[in-house]
Amino acid sequence: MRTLSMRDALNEALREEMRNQPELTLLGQDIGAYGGTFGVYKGLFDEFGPERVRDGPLCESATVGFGIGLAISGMRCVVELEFMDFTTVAMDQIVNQAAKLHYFLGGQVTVPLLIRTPIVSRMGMGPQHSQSLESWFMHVPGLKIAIPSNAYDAKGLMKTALRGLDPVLFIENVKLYGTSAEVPTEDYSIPFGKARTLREGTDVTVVALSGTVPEALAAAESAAQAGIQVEVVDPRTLNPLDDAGIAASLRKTGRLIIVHDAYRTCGVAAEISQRMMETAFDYLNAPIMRVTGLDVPVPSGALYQNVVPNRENLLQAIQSIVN
Amino acid sequence: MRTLSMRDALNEALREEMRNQPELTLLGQDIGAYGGTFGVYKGLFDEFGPERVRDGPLCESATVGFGIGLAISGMRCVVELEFMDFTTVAMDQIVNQAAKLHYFLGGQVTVPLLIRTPIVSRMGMGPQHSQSLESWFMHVPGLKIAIPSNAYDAKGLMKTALRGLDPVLFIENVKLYGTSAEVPTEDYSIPFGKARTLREGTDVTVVALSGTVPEALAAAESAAQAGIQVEVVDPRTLNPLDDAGIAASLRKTGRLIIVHDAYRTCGVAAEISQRMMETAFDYLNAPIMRVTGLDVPVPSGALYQNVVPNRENLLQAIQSIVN
Amino acid sequence: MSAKSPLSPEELLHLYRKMVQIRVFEEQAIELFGKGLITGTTHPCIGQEAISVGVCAALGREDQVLATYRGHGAALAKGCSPATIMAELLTRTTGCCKGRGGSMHLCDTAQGFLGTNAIVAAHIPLAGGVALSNKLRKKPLVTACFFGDGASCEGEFFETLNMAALWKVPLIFVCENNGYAISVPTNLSQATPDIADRARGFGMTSVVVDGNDVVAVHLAARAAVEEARHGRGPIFLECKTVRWERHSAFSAGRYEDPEEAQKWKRVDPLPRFREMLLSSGTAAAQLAKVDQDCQEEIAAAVAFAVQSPSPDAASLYEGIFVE
Amino acid sequence: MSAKSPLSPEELLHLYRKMVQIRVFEEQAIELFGKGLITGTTHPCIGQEAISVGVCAALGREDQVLATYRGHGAALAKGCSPATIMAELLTRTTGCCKGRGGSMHLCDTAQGFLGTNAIVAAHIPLAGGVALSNKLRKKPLVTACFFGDGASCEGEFFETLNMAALWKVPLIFVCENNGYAISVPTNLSQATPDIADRARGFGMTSVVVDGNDVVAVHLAARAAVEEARHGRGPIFLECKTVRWERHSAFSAGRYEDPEEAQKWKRVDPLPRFREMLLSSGTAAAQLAKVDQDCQEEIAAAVAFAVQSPSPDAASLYEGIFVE
Ligand SMILES: Cc1ncc(C[n+]2csc(CCOP(=O)(O)OP(=O)(O)O)c2C)c(N)n1
Ligand SMILES: Cc1ncc(C[n+]2csc(CCOP(=O)(O)OP(=O)(O)O)c2C)c(N)n1
Ligand SMILES: [Mg+2]
Ligand SMILES: [Mg+2]
Repeated sequence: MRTLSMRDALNEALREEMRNQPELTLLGQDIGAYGGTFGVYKGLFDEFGPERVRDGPLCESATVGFGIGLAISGMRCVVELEFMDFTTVAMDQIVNQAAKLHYFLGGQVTVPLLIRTPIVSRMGMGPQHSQSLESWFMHVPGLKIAIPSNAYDAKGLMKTALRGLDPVLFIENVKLYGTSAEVPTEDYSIPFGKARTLREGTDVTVVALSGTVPEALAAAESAAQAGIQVEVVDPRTLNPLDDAGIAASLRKTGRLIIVHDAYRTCGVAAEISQRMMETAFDYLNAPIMRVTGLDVPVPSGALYQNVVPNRENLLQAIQSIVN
Repeated sequence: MRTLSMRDALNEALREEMRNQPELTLLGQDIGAYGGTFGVYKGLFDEFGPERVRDGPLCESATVGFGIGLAISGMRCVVELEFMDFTTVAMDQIVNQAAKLHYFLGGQVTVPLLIRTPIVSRMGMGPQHSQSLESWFMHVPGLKIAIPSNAYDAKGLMKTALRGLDPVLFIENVKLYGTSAEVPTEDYSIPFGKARTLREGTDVTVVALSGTVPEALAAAESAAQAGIQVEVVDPRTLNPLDDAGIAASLRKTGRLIIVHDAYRTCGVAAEISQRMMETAFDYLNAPIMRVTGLDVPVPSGALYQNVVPNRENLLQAIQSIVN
Repeated sequence: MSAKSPLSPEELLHLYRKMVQIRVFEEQAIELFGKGLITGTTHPCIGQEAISVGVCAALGREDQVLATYRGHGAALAKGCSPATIMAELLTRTTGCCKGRGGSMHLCDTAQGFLGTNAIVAAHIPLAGGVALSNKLRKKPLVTACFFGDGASCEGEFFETLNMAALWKVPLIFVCENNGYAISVPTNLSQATPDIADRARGFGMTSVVVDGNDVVAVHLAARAAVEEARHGRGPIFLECKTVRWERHSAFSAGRYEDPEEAQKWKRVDPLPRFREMLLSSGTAAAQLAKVDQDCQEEIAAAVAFAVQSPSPDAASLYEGIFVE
Repeated sequence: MSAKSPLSPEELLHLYRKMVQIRVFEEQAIELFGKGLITGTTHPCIGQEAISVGVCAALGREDQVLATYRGHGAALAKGCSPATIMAELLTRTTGCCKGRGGSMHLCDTAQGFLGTNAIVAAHIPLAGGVALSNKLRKKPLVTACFFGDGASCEGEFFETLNMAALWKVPLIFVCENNGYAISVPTNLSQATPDIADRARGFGMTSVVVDGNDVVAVHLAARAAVEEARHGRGPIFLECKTVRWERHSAFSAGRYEDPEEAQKWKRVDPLPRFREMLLSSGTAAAQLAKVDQDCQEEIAAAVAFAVQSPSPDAASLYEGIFVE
């Protein structure tokens, strides 16, 4: 089968749905001729033109608001927010409007809006350009959240998102854009709410999100050399979250480590851990551990490497939990 | 000792510090002659005038930004955001500016900004006027967070906040404004990071936040009649959080329930639970439970009563955890 | 109204009927709030009826309207049924939003009424997106967006002015300048008297009109709709009016002075229009008949609402997502 | 510059020196970025030096400046030391922000340089607050705030225009209109050519100036500072310029056409000013001496930066809070 980078897989998903859905419109900044800050939109402007691949002024809040307006009018819209840190300037539109309108207007409108936003946690771009804020959005009911870690999942989840009627936050770690995976040429989609086991193991389950998945796989590989069999599970979506899938792995291994780039406190790891305690307490052979970004504003420069988890500290955690 | 309502206690703390600190300035909307949406500023405008009790245009983001500007200039500022739901329109200023400037500018500026914001979770004002969003701010390093449940704590924490040099988010559930407690006339302050045991017990610890504290105390009272001794602990501040204090109570009782009005998923309960698992796993006689707001957009009207926890479902949880 | 009136007797009577309908509706809403039948809050638009009536009478049924929490009048003016709107105020399952939205969240897509919003200014970009959808799909529809003087200080308002002007969307900005945002008078929120000036800075046609003269509003709106429908929009319409004696049935607004609280009555658009109709030859009996009809219609709406069931807790989890 | 020049030879030479200093600094920064010594990103202000130099030369040392991520020039123009700024770009402990801020977060309070920001427009309300603090404390200081054409579409920009005009704060808005926000040209982000028009809508004095003519900028700034210092501010200064060939050293911006990428060179303010100085009688040797001095100064700054230590991981938790 052919391989595609995650960037190209996302591009293909968008392109195919742009062809299938004449009213699908892309809004954002730098998404036109420029092809998107990280190149995900490459070629779409040339194929679909400035009406549908619509560059606009720098105003994230109203851009999301316009996207919602298109969506409640029966069109479908994709908005790009260039760094996840900038969700802060559109927060009300995302969590109080997009997430809730369908519910509180009694189902009269639907909001088929997809908000794409990259996490740039591993580039040293500093305190306002490095954050992984997924737990904020998981906290608020009404938003579906996809957070794929590879090209195959990214395309399949994007397809589902672009065919459904609910608002979706689509989170992409830029470090993954260049990574490749086999992607079928035939059409496929991946349902939300199904975790994927990327590596099977019996001794400990590592649930890894987004940019930490490659680190988790590398740590699992090292652990195997030390005789520890690590199961690596990628939830792929956070809302809905595949509690049952994670619990099944935990029941098998009896140990759980959750890893993400986001700040530790009130991050997604705490939520997954608590859900597991609520459903699989008797299977826990050890306290659930988390390996996460530190609770510090991320400094600019190379020091980011000490802020986000890596294969080494993950391996340490694996070794400590099995002992 | 005299008793004061939480509203009056907060008012007194502000008034005293306004008298002590000639450069302390209040910004917001409806804080002037009107006295604040929920009356906390009553009389301050008359005493300190429109320069220092400054009503302004309806633009929360720039209002917080101006407050930061005053703070980094060496003044001190209090900004009111009328409902906690409106933090969404000032999110960037709160989490990317106020919380981080001191750190990333290498300590050159300090941000003595206090942001007051009421939670209105128990009035039926609907999906955009009912949210308890404290976990968002606990997720982001750099903000101190006070969330008092009574007049005494409110005044003492406000004093500490108004004398320190760090940005503080001060969260007040409006249902508590009318509740009274003994408040000394002498000056006092309460350090951040110290939980308060509001009721002692041996069978189960209930950690309750803000508006749920009265419910927890009522449930504890009922439980006592059924022979269950509940210890009720109020963390009072979320950053810093008194892990040690909560853990001490848990080690004593072996059981923990955490209760808050906020949405369940990725709420503060999950974080407290995970910290306890990390530090006191061997003391857990039962999985840690949480009794929280439901993961639904809060509908308008009386149905909010079914969304937030109350003494009855808390009592049920207490009974179930001890069995 | 002389023989030269540009409006026919039927048109004039329609304006009158809608204004009376709204007035009676609001009076009833206040009464129901006083009786505790409306939980939360409600914001009457008494004294401002001429604006929504004058504007909506210039729109067709498929044209769209978005408005604020002070939006009962806009809903009725756009053709929504008083019964389902009243039922919504009482959060009954028969309400236009199934009782979830309440007074601040009304919607009836069949009437082109796309919703009211409780976050000040948040609906303005939504309206921009709706208007953009009309343009992209080449539908000859016009969108009108109502908002207050307070909203005109929020960032999203300006962001939308800019985008709307840039993309020339068929949108009419209707600013209901009633002189107050809760307690903050416009002289404390803006440097210049006319909000319309700000719109001009974006190169937009911008008109100031007496918002208490329904005919003047209507004629200005007609002209604006004509422009917008032919691709010469957006248009800005500032309607000067005077706020009713309180901000909401729940909070007072600024008027400490009982005199000032009565100010709106001196310029009340309803008796003024009635005078005008009578003096231009409309029979008093005809107006009395309208008054009577409206009283009956609203009484029936109240009866319908009061007799309708409230949603039950089991419904809370329904409809968060479409699928 | 004829004999009638309003500027003395010393003043002219000062302007020249600062422009050359910035130019050489930026050329070195680009080189260091290319060598991998700057992690993350860096945004040169090459071609725009006349603006920061012209404005800052009109300010005193205690007057304050806030700027954007494209802020090296503003920092140097305000008197910050090239060595500590360069060390900051390289995130060294000797940097002005101890190496935490990096290229996008510079600050030197001793020079009245209150910081650059990586969230577009977020610093504008901060500057408003700083200016308000001057007014409240009756300090005769003026604050200048630099920002781009892109920033002038963000809500916070307008919110600050409104508040600044309302409260008449001594603030100078300096819009560096370089025609692009990353890849989006101004004709795709605003309906009218002059951003200055928008400020006029708030009743503010608003001036358009050739931003590539340092003398023109300086004279306009002098007049603005004079007005603002005497309580007749705020003032808006739109400086038209042309962006350097890329958005940042990390991303390209729009220019696919190599011709367009060179456009800035045809209007480059530096040779233009040099020409002017020469033709008005300044000796070539004098200018060459300045060039030479700047080369040496920046070379020393680079050496200082490169030899300075990087912060270590142990420092990460330091200074999140003051106390
Ligand atoms: C973002 C936001 N800030 C504050 C509020 C609280 N609030 C509700 S209505 C209102 C006043 C709005 O004034 P205006 O826009 O003039 O409308 P009016 O009430 O006069 O019709 C305020 C401050 C809110 N709902 N949303
Ligand atoms: C709120 C926000 N949105 C987007 C960005 C990404 N971004 C960084 S610079 C920039 C362009 C800003 O253009 P302009 O204000 O004209 O300044 P210039 O870069 O031209 O100096 C953008 C979109 C950001 N940093 N912050
Ligand atoms: Mg108003
Ligand atoms: Mg620019």
